[in-house]
Amino acid sequence: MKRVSVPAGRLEPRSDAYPIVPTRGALEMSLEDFRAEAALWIVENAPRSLYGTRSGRFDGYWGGKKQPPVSEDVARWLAACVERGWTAPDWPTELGGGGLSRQHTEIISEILTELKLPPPLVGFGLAMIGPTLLDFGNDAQRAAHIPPIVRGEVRWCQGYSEPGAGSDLASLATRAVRDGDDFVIDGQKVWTSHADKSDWIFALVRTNPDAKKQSGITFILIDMSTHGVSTRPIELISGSSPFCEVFFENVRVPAANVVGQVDHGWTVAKALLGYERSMIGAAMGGQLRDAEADLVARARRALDAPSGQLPSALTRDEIADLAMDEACFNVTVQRVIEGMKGGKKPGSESSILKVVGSALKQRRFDLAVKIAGPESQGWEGDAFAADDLSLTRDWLRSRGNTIEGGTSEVQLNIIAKHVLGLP
Amino acid sequence: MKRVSVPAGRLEPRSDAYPIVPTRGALEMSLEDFRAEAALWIVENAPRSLYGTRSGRFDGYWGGKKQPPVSEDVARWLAACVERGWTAPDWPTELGGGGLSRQHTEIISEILTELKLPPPLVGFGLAMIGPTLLDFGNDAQRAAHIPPIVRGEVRWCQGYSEPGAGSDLASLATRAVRDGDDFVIDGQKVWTSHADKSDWIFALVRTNPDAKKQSGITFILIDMSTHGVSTRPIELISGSSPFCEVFFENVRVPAANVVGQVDHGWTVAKALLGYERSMIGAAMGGQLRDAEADLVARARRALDAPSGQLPSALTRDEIADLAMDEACFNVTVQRVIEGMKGGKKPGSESSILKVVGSALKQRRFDLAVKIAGPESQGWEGDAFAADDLSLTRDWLRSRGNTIEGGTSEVQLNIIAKHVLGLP
Amino acid sequence: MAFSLTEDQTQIADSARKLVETQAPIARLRTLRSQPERWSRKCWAAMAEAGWTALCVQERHGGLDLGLTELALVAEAAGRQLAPEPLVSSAVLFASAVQLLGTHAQRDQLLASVADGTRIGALCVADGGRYDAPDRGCVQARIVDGGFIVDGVRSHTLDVTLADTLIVAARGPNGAVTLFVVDANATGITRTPEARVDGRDAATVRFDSVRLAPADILGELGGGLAQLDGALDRGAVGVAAFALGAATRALELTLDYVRTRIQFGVAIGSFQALQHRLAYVFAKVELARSGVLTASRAIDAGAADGPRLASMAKAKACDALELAAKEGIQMFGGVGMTDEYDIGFYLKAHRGLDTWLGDSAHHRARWATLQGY
Amino acid sequence: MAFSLTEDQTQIADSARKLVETQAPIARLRTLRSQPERWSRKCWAAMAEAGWTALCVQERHGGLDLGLTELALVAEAAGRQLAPEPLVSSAVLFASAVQLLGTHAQRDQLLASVADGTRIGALCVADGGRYDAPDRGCVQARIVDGGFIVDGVRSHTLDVTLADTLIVAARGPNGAVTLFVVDANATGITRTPEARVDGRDAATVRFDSVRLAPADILGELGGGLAQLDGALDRGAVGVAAFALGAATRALELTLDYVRTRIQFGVAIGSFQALQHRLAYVFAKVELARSGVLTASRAIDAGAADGPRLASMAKAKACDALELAAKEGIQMFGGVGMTDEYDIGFYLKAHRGLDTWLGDSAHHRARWATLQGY
Repeated sequence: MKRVSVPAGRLEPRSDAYPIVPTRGALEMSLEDFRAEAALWIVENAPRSLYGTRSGRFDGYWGGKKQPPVSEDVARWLAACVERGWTAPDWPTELGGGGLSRQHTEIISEILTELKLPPPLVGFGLAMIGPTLLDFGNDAQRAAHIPPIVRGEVRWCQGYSEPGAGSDLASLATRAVRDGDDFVIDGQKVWTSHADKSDWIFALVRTNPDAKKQSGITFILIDMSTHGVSTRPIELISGSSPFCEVFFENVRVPAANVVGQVDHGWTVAKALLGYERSMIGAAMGGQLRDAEADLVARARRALDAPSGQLPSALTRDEIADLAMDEACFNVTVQRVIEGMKGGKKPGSESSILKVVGSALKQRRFDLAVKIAGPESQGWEGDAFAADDLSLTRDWLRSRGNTIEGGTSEVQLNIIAKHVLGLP
Repeated sequence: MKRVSVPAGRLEPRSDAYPIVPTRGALEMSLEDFRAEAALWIVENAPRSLYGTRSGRFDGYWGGKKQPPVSEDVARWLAACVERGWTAPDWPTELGGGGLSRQHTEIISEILTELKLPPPLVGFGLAMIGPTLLDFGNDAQRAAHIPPIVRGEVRWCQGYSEPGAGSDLASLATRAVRDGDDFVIDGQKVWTSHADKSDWIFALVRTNPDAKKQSGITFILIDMSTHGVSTRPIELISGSSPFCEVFFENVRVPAANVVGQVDHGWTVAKALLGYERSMIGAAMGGQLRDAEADLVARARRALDAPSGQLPSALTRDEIADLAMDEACFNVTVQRVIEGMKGGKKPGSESSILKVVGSALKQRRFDLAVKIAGPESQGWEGDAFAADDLSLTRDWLRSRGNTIEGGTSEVQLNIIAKHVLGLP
Repeated sequence: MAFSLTEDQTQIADSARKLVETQAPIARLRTLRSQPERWSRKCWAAMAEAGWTALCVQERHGGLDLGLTELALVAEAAGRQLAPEPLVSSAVLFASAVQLLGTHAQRDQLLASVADGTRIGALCVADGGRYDAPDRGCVQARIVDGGFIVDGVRSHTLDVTLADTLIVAARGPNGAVTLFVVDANATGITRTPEARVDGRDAATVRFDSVRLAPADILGELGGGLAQLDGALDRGAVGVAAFALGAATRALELTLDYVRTRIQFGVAIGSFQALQHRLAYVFAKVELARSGVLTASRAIDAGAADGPRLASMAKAKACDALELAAKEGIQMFGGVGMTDEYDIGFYLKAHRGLDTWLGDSAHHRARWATLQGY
Repeated sequence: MAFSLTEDQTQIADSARKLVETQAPIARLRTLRSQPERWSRKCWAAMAEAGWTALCVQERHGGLDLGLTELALVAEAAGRQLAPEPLVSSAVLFASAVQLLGTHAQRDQLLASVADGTRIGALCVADGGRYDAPDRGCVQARIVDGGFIVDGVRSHTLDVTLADTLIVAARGPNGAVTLFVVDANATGITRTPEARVDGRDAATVRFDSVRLAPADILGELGGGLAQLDGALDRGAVGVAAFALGAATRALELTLDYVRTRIQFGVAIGSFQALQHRLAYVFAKVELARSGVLTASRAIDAGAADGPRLASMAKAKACDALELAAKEGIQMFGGVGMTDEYDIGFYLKAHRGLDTWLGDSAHHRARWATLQGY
């Protein structure tokens, strides 16, 4: 990653105000000039308390009516960015975006990462339904939904999977029956992340039960406060989770909330799944970092070997093998990112990211619990170190990595058919 | 295994002749009396030079016109057993067998194993086509073929697989067209073991090209000296092999040589495949013995560690893991044998023998070459130890174990469908 | 060696399975995990009533004097439903240790009540639950007034919370380890229950100036932990049998699920990739079954290779369970990850079973040592 | 670090592949294996003509002064068809050793001819070909009359039969190892060719009172084998690239076969179990590709983690080749076992590539050491 080129000594926020550089000129500047200017603006506006608080890609404020910002500084940082259109820098200015290019957006994101600053706003609104509405929504829908997303006023969740429709998403059965200007919706969604904290849900519903599979599905926007919508959190084998079930009982939704055409929601859904995949793939790399150091530290504790060569050749071998695979994987992620930089389609190597990344994560935790031995058996309480307790949970949770976001089996099918050209 | 109970001091053959005990009474004796008597007869009649020469299950004289016995003692041993009907102890006496039961046959076999004596005669005649003719042949066929088999005069080979019909045997294409009292046969077989050393071949041919798959196949006996039959040995990646291709060009075979009904040979073929499978399964156990000792010895050489704990914890771990799996496998083989002893059908555990046994053999040799390192790279000549040269060949040859006799993939299909009841 | 079951053995296995299915179905775990007592005394009484606790005890002490072969059958049944009762701890590890090392007096005093299930015995010998490096000296014994004073803490000790009697290992001033039989309620002993991933009973046991007499010594003074090897081998086979039952059941649950779960218009069990993986799980389970069968028979026969085969059974059965549970969760898909389905319990159980008495890598190393390489 | 190829690099890769496909197709191996010379001088000349031998040599010695990144591209192309020419031995190992350790005189004398392909150089440094334990003292040097007399035997030495110049390691009377540059045809050197499973050129090299001068020393007197580490790292990346090419091609051959082989009325490539396994092979090959890409660039950039990444590339590329070759043979089925089909060559090649310069386990251990654990 390119280092932020700001004048030395200017990486710390100054207490005196710095005049806001008008964004309008950004498209005329060179990218390098933009980088310097953006960095200055960020340094001036990001509250000092937020520096260094970002660790993962999804750190940040998720917005919405149900979960206020955790601190005043978070709210202030959001407000500053909203003001400048930088919660969605490359969305149209008339909808509250920054009117910049993908490259400008990337530069802003690089600066934030460099400074370990959280983005002002994250979530499915910005990452999924926003782009979808920009591509497929009508003017009224954009005007109604994009500005609240950009301002962090509405939090969205995704209603795709159903108990009977997992890998085979197109077999979904939640029914929407037309009644005057409304659709009446009955059914159930599952694996809806943060449904209990969201204000709106974008959902796939079956509008034509006679049509085959993909046809007859409609993409619709539903206000979660509508009568008949309820949610129930899902408990996992690793403990509580962000996942929920969402139930629709006789829920009336205006037909105007249909995105795209009735019965032709699959096209919209597929495009949106594309946004989701790229999010998961890119996130996978980050989650693997530091696995080697963590495993070596664990092994040193478990084997009473604070320094030098680990006394277990087996453990050494397994850690090194995993570390090599992870290093190769991280390079593969970089190859994919690099390959897509010129706006090109990702190369065939991108198809392996999900299946390899999730398997590596499982291997990491499998190896960690093996090394930790009896210390990996904790569930809660103080007989086990906090670090070991989270290991147990993380280990269990990692079994889900090869299932969620497209099972490994589905991914392998895709690689075989679409990359390897098998019949 | 029960020890042979013969009087002490009688395990060595005596030079003076011992009167032959008439076989006829065997069925009236107790099995224990039979064991003692059979042991005495064997000790009297087996030439001294053959003791200790048996190492594997298929050691022994294969008979036929093309390969004479390797020694006079082998011929003498065969003649003695033929005389007594003990080349096929449980076949009918009128066809040259011994007229005994399976249990008697097992006792004879146990005594031979105990004394490390080779059986007087082995091969596909006794193991496959003989039983098939006894079950499915007509009187004329039995009279014509069984006695020469029993006497070791004719060696048989098996013409099943074809270049286009491997796992999918029923897709075979070798054609047999009726012409008067004959069939005229054209086509090619492959993977025919010892075809170049055999006198007759039992083959599957397609008599009805319009019928679907299994129907339209006929089981027929072909004299290899017939005009138009030719063979070509197959060279494997591990070097020369007993396998051959067999070509049929306008080969005239009397219709009287059809076993069972024309177009209904599949039933006969399947029964015969059953005999083959049980042969391969049982043989698998023996081939795995001593793997651990061999690997440890190799590791000691490679690591310069003549005694004590091996300095490579990795190698120790891998050998121990393999040794455990092999021990469990050998017990599984025993479970299967034990389970079938009462004449019962083999239990579900028998389904795994082929797939597990072949994989273990591969693991054994994979581990051996890994341990041997550069010493495993020899092909011929004296830069490598003879033992290491055979390792290289055995290692390459072991790749075929998961292919021949039903690929592992076919075996796994069978386990999934017929044992696990999957759809 | 005969591996097929005798009629008596078949009957033991059948009735054990029935007992577990009716009295100890896996659904219990959901209730038990939120209760102070992590296993059911009622269920334990039923097991004792059925003779499970008496299987490995000699007749003269009220036992059935059968053997590990029979014990393995009931442990396998218990493992199918992950019954958390202290069968292996009390009826195998404790009973065997007392039987193999105890004086006449100790056996007379302890075994009858172990056999009828009224006494729960458990081991407290491995620091931090690490049987692969069992003693780091966390519990020490001083000699005072012709007796002993024991101090220290031993964490991650299984099945001790509800135990009546413990076997404790303590390191003396000369570095040698001595085993003691200790009343679990003796003055100075505190047991702090731990919350484990498998929900089983475990505790950190603290010894504060616990006074013991020479008569409490089990085996030799300073005789070391190796004295327990015979008991631990038997325990390993017990754990292996339990894991084998769990693996078998996890595979069954998965097979049932993939036969009925429809995606893309067909049962997912019709997909060849899943079929081959399930066939492979089946093969691993059957190999592990062979391992348990041969290890239990070898130890019952007093064969020299008993210890080695016990290590094999432990490693192979736990490995089979791990694979069966992981493949199970994967094939259940999303619901396999939810607490609502049972398949996750089997993976959690594996964690505890694998580490108990030494993990698979430990037992492979032990096998190699016993084989002289 | 940029992993996508520049235009120049793309062109190098394309023309290398074309050269190999036209001049060095795998079918050659069938002829070469029965001939006294195990590789083709004509083909070598073509490779030299195309600049392959000059890639890693500095411009002042007539080289192209590119780097491992470019060398890896041509080695990958060569690996696709298992071309047995001594590219890695001469153009990487020998060239790098001379470049990194040689005096001005040695470089002036040796490198130009290595760069134009007229001189074949090779290493003769590891006893029995064991780079994981490279010196057991099979070759010894005595100091006599201000010079050296070398005696001993070194077996399993790759690419030496047709070599012109060798780098030999010899252990002195004080136990320290010195490297020498030696004329392969010097008096007292006998090279007895070996017949290897991969058909490549190798020999047992015998030294009978071979006389060497102080000027023949490469690096420091008694400087040890570690002096070669830089060259060996480069060689490891070369071997890795070759193995990567072989793995890629083995997968392609298999894909072609399963797409067209019909059984049960369908192409066997339509069976899901095979599809998933092939997708897994593809993933392993792509990960290995990332390994080679990053290792070659790191060494070219002089990065501190070059050695570690070289070990990674070697281990991962060889592992990928092993898997691709084994799965290939299995999916070809019976014909995969016949000498008539090419897929078997890839498994045989793996045997040689894996052991050369240390096998995967060795490189994993080296990685751990370099990472400080």
